[in-house]
Amino acid sequence: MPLSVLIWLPAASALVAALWPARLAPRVTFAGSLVTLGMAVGYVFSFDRSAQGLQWLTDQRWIAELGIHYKLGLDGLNLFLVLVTALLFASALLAANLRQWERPRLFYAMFALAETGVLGAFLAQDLALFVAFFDLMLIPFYFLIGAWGRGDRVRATTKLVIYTLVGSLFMLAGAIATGVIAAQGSQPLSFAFSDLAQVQLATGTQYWIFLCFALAFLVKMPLFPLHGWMPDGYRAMPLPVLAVFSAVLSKVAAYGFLRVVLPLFPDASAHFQDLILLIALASIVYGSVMAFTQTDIRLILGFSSVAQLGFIVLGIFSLRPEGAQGALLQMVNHALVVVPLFFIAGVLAARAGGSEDIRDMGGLALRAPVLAAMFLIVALANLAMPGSANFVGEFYILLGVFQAKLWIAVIAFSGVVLASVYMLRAFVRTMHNRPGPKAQSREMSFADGLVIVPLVVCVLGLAIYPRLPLARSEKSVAASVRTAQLIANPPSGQRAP
Amino acid sequence: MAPVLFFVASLGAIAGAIGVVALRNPFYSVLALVGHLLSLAALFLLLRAEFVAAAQVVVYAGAVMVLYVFVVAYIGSDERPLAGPGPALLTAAPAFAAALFVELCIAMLGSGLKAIDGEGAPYVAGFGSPGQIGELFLTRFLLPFEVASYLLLIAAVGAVILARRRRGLEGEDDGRLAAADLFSMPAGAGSQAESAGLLHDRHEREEREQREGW
Amino acid sequence: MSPTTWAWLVLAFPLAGMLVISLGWRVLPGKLPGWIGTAAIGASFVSAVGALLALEGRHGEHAKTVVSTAYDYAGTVGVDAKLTILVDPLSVFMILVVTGVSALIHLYSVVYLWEDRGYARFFSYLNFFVFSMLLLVLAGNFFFLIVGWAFVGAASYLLISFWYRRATATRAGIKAFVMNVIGDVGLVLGTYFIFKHVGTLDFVGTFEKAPEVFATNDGDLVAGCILLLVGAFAKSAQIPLHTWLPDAMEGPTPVSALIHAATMVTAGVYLIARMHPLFERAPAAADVGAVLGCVTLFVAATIALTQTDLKRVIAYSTMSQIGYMIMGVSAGAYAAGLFHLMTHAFFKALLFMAAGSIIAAMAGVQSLDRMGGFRKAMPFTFGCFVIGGLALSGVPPFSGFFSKDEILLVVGDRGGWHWILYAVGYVAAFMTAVYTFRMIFRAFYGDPVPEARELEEGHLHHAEKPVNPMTGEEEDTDVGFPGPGHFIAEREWPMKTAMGILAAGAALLGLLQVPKVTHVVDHFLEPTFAGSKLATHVASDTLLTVGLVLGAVLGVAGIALAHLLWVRRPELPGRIRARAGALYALSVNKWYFDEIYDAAFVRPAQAVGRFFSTRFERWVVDGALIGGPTSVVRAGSALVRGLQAGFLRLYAGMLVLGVVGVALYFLIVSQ
Amino acid sequence: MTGLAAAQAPHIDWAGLSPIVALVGGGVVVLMAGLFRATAMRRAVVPGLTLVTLATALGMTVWQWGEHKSIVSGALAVDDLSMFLNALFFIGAMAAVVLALRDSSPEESGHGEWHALLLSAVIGMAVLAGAQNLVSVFLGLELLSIPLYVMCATNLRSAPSLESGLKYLIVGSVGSATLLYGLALVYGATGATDFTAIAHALSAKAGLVDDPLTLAGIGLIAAGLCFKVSAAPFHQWTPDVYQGAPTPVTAFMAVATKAAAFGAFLRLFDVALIEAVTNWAPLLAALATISIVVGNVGALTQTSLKRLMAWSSVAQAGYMLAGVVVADQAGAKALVFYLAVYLVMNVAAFAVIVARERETPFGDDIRSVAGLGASRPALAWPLTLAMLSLAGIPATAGFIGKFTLIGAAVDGGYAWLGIVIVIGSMISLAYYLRVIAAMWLSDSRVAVPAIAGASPELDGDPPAPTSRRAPEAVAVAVLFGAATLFFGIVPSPLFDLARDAGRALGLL
Amino acid sequence: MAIGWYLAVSALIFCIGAAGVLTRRNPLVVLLCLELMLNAANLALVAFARMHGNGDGQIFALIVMVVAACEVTIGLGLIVAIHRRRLPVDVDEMTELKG
Repeated sequence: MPLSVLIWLPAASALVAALWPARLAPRVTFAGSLVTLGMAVGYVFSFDRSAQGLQWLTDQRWIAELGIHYKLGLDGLNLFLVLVTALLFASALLAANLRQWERPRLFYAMFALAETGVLGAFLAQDLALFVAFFDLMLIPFYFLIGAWGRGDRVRATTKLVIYTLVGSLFMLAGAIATGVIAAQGSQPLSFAFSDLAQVQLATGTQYWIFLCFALAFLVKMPLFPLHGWMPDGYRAMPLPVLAVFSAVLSKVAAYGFLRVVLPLFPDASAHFQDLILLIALASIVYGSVMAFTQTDIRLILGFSSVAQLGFIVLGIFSLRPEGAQGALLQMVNHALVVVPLFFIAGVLAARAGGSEDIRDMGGLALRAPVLAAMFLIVALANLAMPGSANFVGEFYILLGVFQAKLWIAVIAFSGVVLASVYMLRAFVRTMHNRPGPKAQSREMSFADGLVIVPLVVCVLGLAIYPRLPLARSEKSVAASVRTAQLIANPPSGQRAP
Repeated sequence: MAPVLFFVASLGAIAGAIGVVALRNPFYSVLALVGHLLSLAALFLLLRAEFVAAAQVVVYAGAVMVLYVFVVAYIGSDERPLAGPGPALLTAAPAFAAALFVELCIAMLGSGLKAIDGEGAPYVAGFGSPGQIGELFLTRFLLPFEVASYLLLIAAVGAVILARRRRGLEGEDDGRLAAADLFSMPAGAGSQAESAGLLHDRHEREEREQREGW
Repeated sequence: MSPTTWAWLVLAFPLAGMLVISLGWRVLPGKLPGWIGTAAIGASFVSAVGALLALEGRHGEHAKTVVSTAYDYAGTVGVDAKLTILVDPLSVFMILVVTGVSALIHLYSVVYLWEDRGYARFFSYLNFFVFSMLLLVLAGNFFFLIVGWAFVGAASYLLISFWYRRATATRAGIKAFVMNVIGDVGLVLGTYFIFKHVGTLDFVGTFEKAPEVFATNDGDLVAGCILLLVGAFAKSAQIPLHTWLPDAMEGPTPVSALIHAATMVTAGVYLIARMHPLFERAPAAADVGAVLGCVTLFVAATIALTQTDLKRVIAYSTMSQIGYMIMGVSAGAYAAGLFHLMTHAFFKALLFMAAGSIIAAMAGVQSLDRMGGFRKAMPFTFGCFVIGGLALSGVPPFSGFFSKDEILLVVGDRGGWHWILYAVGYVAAFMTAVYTFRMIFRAFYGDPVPEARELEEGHLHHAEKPVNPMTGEEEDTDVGFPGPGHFIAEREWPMKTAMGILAAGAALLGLLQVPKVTHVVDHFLEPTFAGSKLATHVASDTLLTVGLVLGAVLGVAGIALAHLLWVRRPELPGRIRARAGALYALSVNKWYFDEIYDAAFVRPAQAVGRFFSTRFERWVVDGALIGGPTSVVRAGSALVRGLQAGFLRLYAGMLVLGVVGVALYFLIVSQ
Repeated sequence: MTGLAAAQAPHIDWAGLSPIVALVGGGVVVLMAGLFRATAMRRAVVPGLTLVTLATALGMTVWQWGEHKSIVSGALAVDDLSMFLNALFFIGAMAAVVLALRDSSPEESGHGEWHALLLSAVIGMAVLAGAQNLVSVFLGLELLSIPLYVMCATNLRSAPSLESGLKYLIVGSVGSATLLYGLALVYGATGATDFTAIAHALSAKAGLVDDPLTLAGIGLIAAGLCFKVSAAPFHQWTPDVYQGAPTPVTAFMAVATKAAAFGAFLRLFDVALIEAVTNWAPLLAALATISIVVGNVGALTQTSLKRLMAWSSVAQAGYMLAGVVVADQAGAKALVFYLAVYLVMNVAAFAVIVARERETPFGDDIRSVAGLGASRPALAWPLTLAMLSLAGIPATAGFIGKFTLIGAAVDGGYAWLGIVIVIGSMISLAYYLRVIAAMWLSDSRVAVPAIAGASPELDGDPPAPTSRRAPEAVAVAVLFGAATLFFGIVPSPLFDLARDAGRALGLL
Repeated sequence: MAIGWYLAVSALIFCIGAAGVLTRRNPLVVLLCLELMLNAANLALVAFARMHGNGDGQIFALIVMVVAACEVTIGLGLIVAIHRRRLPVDVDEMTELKG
């Protein structure tokens, strides 16, 4: 099946949901996401791990005048990210199905459109197409947060969208410049990655374009100190939206580094390696420290994500295949872990009189051993407990960094320790100790379990066999970092792995 | 001879211009402009633009200024202070103009073009004559000529739209006409017919009938 | 069956036990979860014996080192992270100790925890722990060593926080977990240093390659080994990473016996022994280990002298004993260290079980100040405690005597500054005897406390209102707090059986390794340490004799001193306390480690956190980065709109000004 | 001396001139039709005739597509650029006619006159877009301006309308005078009024390109044209006039005037003055920067939608100037493409404003669109698309437009200008999103339990129930909104046309 | 006389006109000042026509006269309309549209 079907299926379900009677909208979009998930699983199973390059390539000239191709393809870099996206959207839509939403047609249509946007960004094999999807996926979230959020939602969503689009627009400029400048030689104008990779831009040009892209991606993740939109945004979002937003959108940005930045701007990547590593390191430390000072459980998870994404960026900018492999695996892991965490946070809040403050919780494990077990598993996974796939990810990330920049790896390990502090603090202060004033322990409902348990099973499954994605991404990741690696570590004097 | 004429004429033009700007009464300003235009016509003659000069006198000083005078008379000349309490920035306005003047002078006098320092191209008989102008208008500048004529038409139409009387807009000067109620049109919606006076008589009559008859 | 098959079975049983219990927690009736757990570990022990026999049946060079890979777990880009187990004498020795002691402790717990509302949960955790510990010792590469390492840490956390509604327990759990994570980090970093040069995570491959790529005291190797030591110290509660272990006594007593005495905390010893080919090429790192082990054994012994919490005294004793082992294996006394590990597992588990029995009789109270006179009420417990105490004090011919002295013998034999370690070791041995019998005399001698009297009359004391013994907070007996019932060894046969077997071991295991007579452990472990220069060295007979005599004398002298202080002249300790106030304060306050860490790490971290969340977030992240540009744009907006004041003349003026500017630009360009 | 007899009447290519001829004829007919007595006649027939005229002219334009000639003694160019721009004028004018169907301004001023003025303005634009001669430029500019001055004031009862007319007239005349003086200086420096002759003179005579006379002329011309495209700092009339003028007129003015002035910009600067490109390009780039900043910053806190659109148009003018600055085919192509896109999205937005002006008592205040998403999705979607497109969000035509503009800027060595465009877009998000938020986010309450807290009913009274619906405005909004989306996804047809138009100037 | 003199006069008149537009509040006078500016341009055009010896400038000047007349007509119409609406005939008091 062509990948276009995968991308546009959710959009089609959105269209149907928007036009059909309102009560069918939840079902239709959920069914759409399930089919999408099924297709994604199919792609994973029929993926040829021995083959180089893109599979299921779709390549059509979209806007010939601008050299923009409608080019989609799967390879090791995006295979599992696509799968996780499909999975998490399905589960978030399921979670959304369990509640009543005002104006359901618009809500579900936007939700499904968001899936199309994200899948498009992951599958795009053309720089302009990537940029387009990257910006576009934010628009549904604008509506989802602004219309169905809580508190000061309009302000929060405006801040979020503008802040993240600020980065994206710089990226747009950078992307256009990449294509245009690459075409100034003999080559015809084209934005396809494969064509752009043929041309090596001048280093000075690479530098500023790199900064544009980096800004976009760092804001989107977000990394310190560009996370200003995150606290307000996270507080305002409805939970299913927050879950996918936190899990998936940030990964698009990290993926962008691997797909776009490292192969196209290797000189700049090597040149700015230290800078980005320092930002990532600062994010790890800052996110971790913030996570253990917050009391809003959403913000604990939000700042934890900042730290985790710091690790991911750290791995990518080790400019070594180990680090990049770890980062890619960690993207999948973090996405898989953070969604059940948010849903559990929702379940907890429902037991603490609606408060999402951990000071109002406590002792919630008393009558809810299954809930506690689920929380415990994902919490341990999130703190990269060895034996979880998250650990494998972090192991490779830090191994890569270790080999590239020893001291950065050493400092980054403080993030590992702090992660255990803030995750256990969150777990203990919600599930353990004496109950808070409004807290009432109650086992999670079957419906909640339907959302959470499959995700936990996935987390466990990946923990048992993390090579599943690793083996499939090996070739693509190595190809993605190769040039930058050579520039950052000239072969002389350096030991090849 | 020519320099003397030039100085006289240009002094007249400048004085006229200053008069326009500086005189409080708009009526005097209009008169100053007439003087300015006539001086300018003299300069045009010095530059061997006979037809332009003639047009200047006839069209401008003759026709346009008359229009001005009528409007000034209509509106009245309750002159206000020259520069009112506007934004502070505006006190610097003359300075802007002065700066512009300096720049323009530098541009024109500092130009490397030799011809500016000369008295112009050698005179060719017929230069600036109505014949030459007419020929140009009918050949190379045919389109501008036609478009200009259309522009005049449109300007007339526009002026009519703006200046004609309609109900509700009037002051005390003419209430009767304002009562015109054209068919089922919304009150006071003007039309060309209305402005052309085609309907006035009938309406006046009808209205009078209404007022007097019942 | 090959040794590896047995070894896989060793791993499989506890895992299966855990899964069965945790998935069936709602349906398994009565004590079934406990029995399932015990049976799983028992089966695991049987398999371990099977592995032992299978291994013994193999002969030839390298025949004693067997590797088996289940599947490629996470290998990629040249990193061989496979699920591999390594079966050699060392790992078989460890699985035997672990499964054996664990089986007995499971048996003990079947009754001990019976009335606790978290019964099934307890056994699933316990089985999970055993599985993790076995994974740790069987791991054939660094990767799964780390996994097992962290798993035991997690299990330890879960069991410390088993009574999770006790804030003291959860706090202790977090502390233990975080300390252990620090250890994990050390282990991972150490692994990186080694992997960087050898290019493999596999133990066998690493040890083969190490001599080629590392010179002696190679910088990276020393760094790597010291970092491994960080891992070992965190897990084995050695200074400076020891503060979690006393707090870990918040967990149920069988947990203390199993995890925080017999097995997990000795993982550090195992690690150093396992890594001995590396440590021998990095003697600098090994010396660090030996010195810190020595410091720990001394400091912990001094602290144990003054503590009043029964379990904490034993915990500090554990620290001290592990200090001996660490010092031993770091100094090359591999077999001796591991032998001590085994004997310690027996007698320390025994001591904890006996302590558990007393605590049950006291209805949860752990303070020595409240105890006394239990000798008559609990004869069996008393007997077991004394046997354990004698073994711990190093009185011949109990097991501890032989194992401890063998360690000190090897250390002393190294000569040079190792003499200091040797001397400190004997000083601490004396103190060991003192604090051990302090416990015995204070708990079992003297006038019987009301609880003891009640027991003599046949009633087991029950608290009217359950309270947290540390804080005195009132509790209920639901999930998350200890259950209502208490069980003592005298009345329950499973407890009695377990303690009996352990007592026998504590008394007799020393005979496996009587100097000059038997060398069972030495010989069994010999293939593992065959390549070591240090292990093959034989100490002089003089030293041996001096050591044995000195050890026996000091043990007995310590007991005598304890008897004098706490039985014959009970007023003396008070006087000594008054005289040596500073020393007493140092000891009773545990050398102020907690306070120092609080001031050096916890408070600064909290202060930084507060600074970030209140100041930095507002001033920089929201202020400079968002507010800055926003206010610039707003100011621009105000300016632009201010100029848009509606005055036509102003507009014309701006236009003219613009023209002036444009013209000016062109005039400048034209020059 | 050439005698009159020797004068040859110039050849007139009626085919090439046909769109203008059609418009002139139509204008006169419409003017006459305005004399009909019957109201229905005036209300239906006059706009109908106007539409027919415009459609005819559009047909003629399409007929002349692909021609490349200079007609009426070289006064007017008939090439793909002028035809493309003509098409934009005609479409914009048709939209304005439809939007004005029930507007009060034609009623006030008379349908015949109003529509005749509109057609005259279109003629002026057509002349301007094709002008190849300084005289034609000036005349075309005046022919488009003078009717617009009047049309701004056609809401004769409304003081703001009159005020906007007078402001536009006076400031506009100052602008015209500036332009005229610049034209005079360029004529003085080169001795020619024909573009090709000017270009020839500039390249032939050494030093002329750097002569202060020439450059001062260029500067004044740039200022005059910038005034017409409402680039800062010559923009100040724009918000006031946009707000005061009747909304259909504003819509027309916003899209068509800008297109015409940019057409003149292209021909003057990229053909006649191309030799001096190194001198004027940095200045225009600077003006573009100022416009982008000032426009976007000015729009931020507006509550009047028309004012907001006005400020936005200032910023958009800045973006488009980039296409002139680079002075190559790619720039011309990008500019022309963006002009078309700009027409589409602006008409969609103004159509919604017109519709809401009639449906609610809030006029063009932002409150008039509050809650539109729930109450009138048919209006909310076009406005949303228009706003997203103006902001340059993907899948809208504005994205492609901005993409090409930035591409052209980077390609022409003005990468920094591309960055400025991008920064401007960021600022612009703040106000475009505010409009979208007003439509979609203002009156929804999320049906979650007490956790979320009932979000209070947002301010802004519900729109007064009114029968003054404007189906034709809705239709325009939907049509142009759909076009915004369509050209965002399938821009190729428009690109083909823009490419031909870009080629017409004969640039590199 | 050198052409430059004419040009200087033209520039002066242009700037006087501009200054008038910026200072006068009566729109009638402002219109007159606009006339001044256009006339100044005309003078320049005619002077340049003389300098180059071609008729284009004069043609241009004539066209400008037409345009000026049109502007005046419209301007006066507007002023009359404003007066009719009984709004003040003062550019400084027309500040309803702003911001």
